[in-house]
Amino acid sequence: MDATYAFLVGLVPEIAGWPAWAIVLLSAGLPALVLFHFMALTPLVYVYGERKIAAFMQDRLGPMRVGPYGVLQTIADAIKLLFKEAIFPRGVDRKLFVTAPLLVNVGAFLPFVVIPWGARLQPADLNVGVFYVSAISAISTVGLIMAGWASNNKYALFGAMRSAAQIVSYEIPSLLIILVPVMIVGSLSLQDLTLAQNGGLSYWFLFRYFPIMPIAFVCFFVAALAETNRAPFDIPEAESELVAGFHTEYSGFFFSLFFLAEYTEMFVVSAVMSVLFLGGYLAPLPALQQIGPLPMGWFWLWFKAWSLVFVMMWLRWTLPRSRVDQLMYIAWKVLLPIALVLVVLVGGLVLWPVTANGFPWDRYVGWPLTLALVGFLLVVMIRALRWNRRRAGELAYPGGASTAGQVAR
Amino acid sequence: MTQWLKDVWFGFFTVLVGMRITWRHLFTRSVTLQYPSVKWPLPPKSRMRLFMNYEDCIGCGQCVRACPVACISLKTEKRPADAPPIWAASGQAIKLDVSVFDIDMSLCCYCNLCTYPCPTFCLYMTPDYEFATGNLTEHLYRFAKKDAQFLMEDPKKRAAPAEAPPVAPQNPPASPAGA
Amino acid sequence: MSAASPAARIADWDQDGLDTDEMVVNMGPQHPATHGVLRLELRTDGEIVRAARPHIGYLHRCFEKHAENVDYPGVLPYADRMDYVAAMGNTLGFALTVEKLCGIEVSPYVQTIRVLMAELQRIASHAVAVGTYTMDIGAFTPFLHLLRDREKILDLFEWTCGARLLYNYNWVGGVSHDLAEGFVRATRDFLREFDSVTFPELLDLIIHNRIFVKRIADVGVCPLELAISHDLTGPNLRGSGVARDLRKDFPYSGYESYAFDVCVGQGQYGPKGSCFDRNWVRVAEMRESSKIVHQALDRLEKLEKTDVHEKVPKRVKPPKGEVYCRSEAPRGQLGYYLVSDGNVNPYRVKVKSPCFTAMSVFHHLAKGMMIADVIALIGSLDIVLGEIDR
Amino acid sequence: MDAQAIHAALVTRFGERITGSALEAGSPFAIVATDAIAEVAAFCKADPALALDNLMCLSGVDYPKETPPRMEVVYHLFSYRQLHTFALKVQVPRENPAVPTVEGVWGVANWHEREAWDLFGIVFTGHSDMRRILLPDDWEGHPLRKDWQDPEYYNGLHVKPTPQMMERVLTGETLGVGPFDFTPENRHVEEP
Repeated sequence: MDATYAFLVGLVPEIAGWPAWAIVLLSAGLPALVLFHFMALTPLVYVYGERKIAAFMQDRLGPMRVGPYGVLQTIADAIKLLFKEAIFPRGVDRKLFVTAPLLVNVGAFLPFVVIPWGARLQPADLNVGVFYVSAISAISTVGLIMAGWASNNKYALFGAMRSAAQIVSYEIPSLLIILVPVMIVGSLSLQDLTLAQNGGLSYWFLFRYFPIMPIAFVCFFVAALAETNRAPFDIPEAESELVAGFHTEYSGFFFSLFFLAEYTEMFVVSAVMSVLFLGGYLAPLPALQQIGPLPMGWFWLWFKAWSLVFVMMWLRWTLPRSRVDQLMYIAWKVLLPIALVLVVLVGGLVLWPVTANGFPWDRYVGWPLTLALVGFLLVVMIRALRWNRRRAGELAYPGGASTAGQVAR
Repeated sequence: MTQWLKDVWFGFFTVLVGMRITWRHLFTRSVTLQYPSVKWPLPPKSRMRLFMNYEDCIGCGQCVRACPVACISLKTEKRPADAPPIWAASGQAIKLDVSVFDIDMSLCCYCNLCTYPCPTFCLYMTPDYEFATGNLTEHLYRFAKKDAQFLMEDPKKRAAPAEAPPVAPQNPPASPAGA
Repeated sequence: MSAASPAARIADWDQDGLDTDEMVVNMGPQHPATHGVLRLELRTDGEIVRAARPHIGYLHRCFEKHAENVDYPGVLPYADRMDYVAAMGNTLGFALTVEKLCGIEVSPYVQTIRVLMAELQRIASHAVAVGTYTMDIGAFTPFLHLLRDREKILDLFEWTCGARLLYNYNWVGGVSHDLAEGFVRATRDFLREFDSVTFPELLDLIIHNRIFVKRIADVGVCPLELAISHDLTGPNLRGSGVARDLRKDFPYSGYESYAFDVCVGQGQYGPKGSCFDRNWVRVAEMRESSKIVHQALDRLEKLEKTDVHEKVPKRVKPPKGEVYCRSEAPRGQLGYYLVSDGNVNPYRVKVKSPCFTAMSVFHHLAKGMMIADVIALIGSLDIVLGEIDR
Repeated sequence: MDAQAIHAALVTRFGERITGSALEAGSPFAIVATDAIAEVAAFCKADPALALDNLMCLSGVDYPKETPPRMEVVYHLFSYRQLHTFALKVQVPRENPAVPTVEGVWGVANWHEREAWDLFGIVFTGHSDMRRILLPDDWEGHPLRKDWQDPEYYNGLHVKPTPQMMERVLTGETLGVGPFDFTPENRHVEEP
């Protein structure tokens, strides 16, 4: 808010003379308005992207009808959902039924208050930033349970119970792993966490203390997938088991709210992950931080978060779904021990006199290993690309008449 | 502990293997078609809609007996003695007037059993498959015509090349006569 | 959720101070994972299924009554519609039964065509079985990859006999159409792609995926005695570790002259007879079927063409008598019990469908499972409701 | 073992109660006295030489025109150990047919017997769960009997069979589902 105020005063100096209530309203309302619209409209892009990615991975075309390459498809869907009748089945608890999707959205939208888009481009720089994000996004669990209970439907109840158990369990490893960068920096503020990684790609936390931070990143990613109910941990809405889980009975506008919340949460956890491990709004090369007069911080955060969202979608269309007990197994017996070990290790490294006094761990241990890993990944990727080209050729000329249709031609 | 490490590693590794495959497919060509605008040409044998060439039917009723779902209904009456003689294209003389030849395509099971016994090859399946309607009665095809143009002379008596009957007519006119 | 008042519910609490009511969940007849219109009544305690009771019959079409009222060739289209995912196997079974009763012996050329079609159908059917199974477990992509290849097989079928799903191809005494020109080459092209691309990709993408394995490896373990007592057949039985295959033990249509292995559940990730093994047998059988198709194609190139309608009788009128004939359909042993009274219509046709018996073991296996495992179990039994209900 | 040997083994064990046989046909069978079938079945499964551990098929057949009119239950058996097949038959009168259950011997008989009860009306005494399986619970009659008449209506639904339908086609009436009747008395109204 203060940052916005300063920004606005810099823009229009007369604002400083306005009454206090107007200043508060303006400097808090303006970013809220911008962010809300940004977040309410980006799921349209996500949904289109997800459908296209799914289609391409499955050798399909995806939406192609509405607009060129189907780009307007999600807009058409959104309009349809908004105009559909919201059905209240007999026996639902109407108050809870209506409140639940709103509450889920509150949990999804409020974390945006602390996400830094630039050095001064942040609605509010809370000194408990990361803690605030975890606490607030847990509100949506309450919404899910309310939705499941109010629906008066057994499948919805199953979904709600599963999601409660899941999110409560995964809060613990994810918080422990958040501790790892927080310990290095010594601050909970997202702004401080970002600035601690200043200096380019090699200063990002992902590449520090080599074997430790990448593992922490992967573990946090898994926990984030579980917290956002994405595959392979989408058991609260497992469509082959629970039909649609907690939103079985929802339709129309309220259903679209759940949809909105899911995609918004995906973006939130990706943004938090970018801040914690990928340098937030900092460019991979310091030269790219500002192009001419245009600060590029917002672009880099946006780009990093979307890349992570893409990986989430990629995983969803690759992996099968795990079971409830296995989910708990992963949380309590895999992620939690790893997180504890990581916390101890990083704590040790931070306090160990040798590294604390500037032993370049990264230069002698981290970077060689990192380079080896990157090289390996590059080789794999190139081989995959070459394979692709061959396969595309095979599909284009399938060695004569491989199907009846071609013969008929 | 070893088992645990193995499990975690294999879990992670097989996920990567799967991701590699989906990544490859991200760039392969799609195999689907945009159906109504791009159509897959059907092979000529496709069994989609029954068509009956009314001028060639001799009213023998073998198709009616062969049909397992009884979707063909046929009514014939003896051709009057003073009527001019007519022939089917395959050379059989038509002795019966076919007053009703209805095929209810909503009952048809597309088994193709009716077309084999037909002695004049006048009943056959066509590869025309888009005949969805909003009204079930439109699937009742009435093939009997009032103003049919019958062959008034025996095709066997004509020149030799015309003798070979059309065994399986390719791409016949697909429009239903009745409905 | 019971509608009792709070006071009444407190009175209901048992001595542990916990409310441990069981809940009846009605799964189906319209549910994404019941493979049709199966209804399951599950008594659950939280996520645990205490008892299950399947209700079938939503798709009952009186096949056996219909068969008594049409002539023998007319039964074939109805038989097609029993197991609509693998219609070639149904008509092959019925044709073999009637031929056994009439004493018709078809030519080697027709036999080879029948084997070729049956094995292509087996690949197509298992593609759907494995694909929908992965979808039940939650992965969508393998399903569409497999369906892509199934479509190519259906194209081949359509090219041969004109229909994509319900072929009416195997007739009593022959097949309805001869193979088209170039069919052998087209099939080889398809198989080359299937063997070299789709199949290895399937293994990598899903079958050996750790999540998939962990989901199904020790779930729904069907011991050998239970499997035989409940007449599980085909892949379900072989998943329990019995190497019994009608194509090997009682060969028909010249299966004795093909080299192929009988796939058996290995139990590589847990106890033998689990859902993983049943699914694994299907996956491995796709490769074996592809081997058989290759051999059949080799043979077709050498064999002299004969008229495929050569032995088709003008009127199928078997002598008075009865016969029970089995064949190895993709889902297991498909048995036809046929009683003839010397008429053109069968006197009685009874179908022993493999899915019917597989479903009858369901409630034994489902006890004590989690709800997610129930889905995995149904999928691994590979039921087609059209065949259960007939 | 071939059919003769199996039959001989059954006759030596059960004597009079194996009332008939046809061994030369394509599918050989032995006819068993109705009350003995459970015992014979248990013997077939337990005897190590027979080892007929698998019930492949259980079918009911209706013979109203035979003298005397009867129904048959046919058990097709298979041995996974010996790889031989055999069939047992039980003949029951058409009025109030009752056969002892073999559910305890082969588990799959449970559903097969329910199906035979459902479609033929053959009661299997001692069966644990004698309900209809394929047809709805409120269905009346057993449709695979030869004297079955199709009902005109079932629960108010028109279930007229095909010949009448074809007559309606010929007379030019509308087909299949008629125009829906939305008069108030036919409309399904939920109570509030």
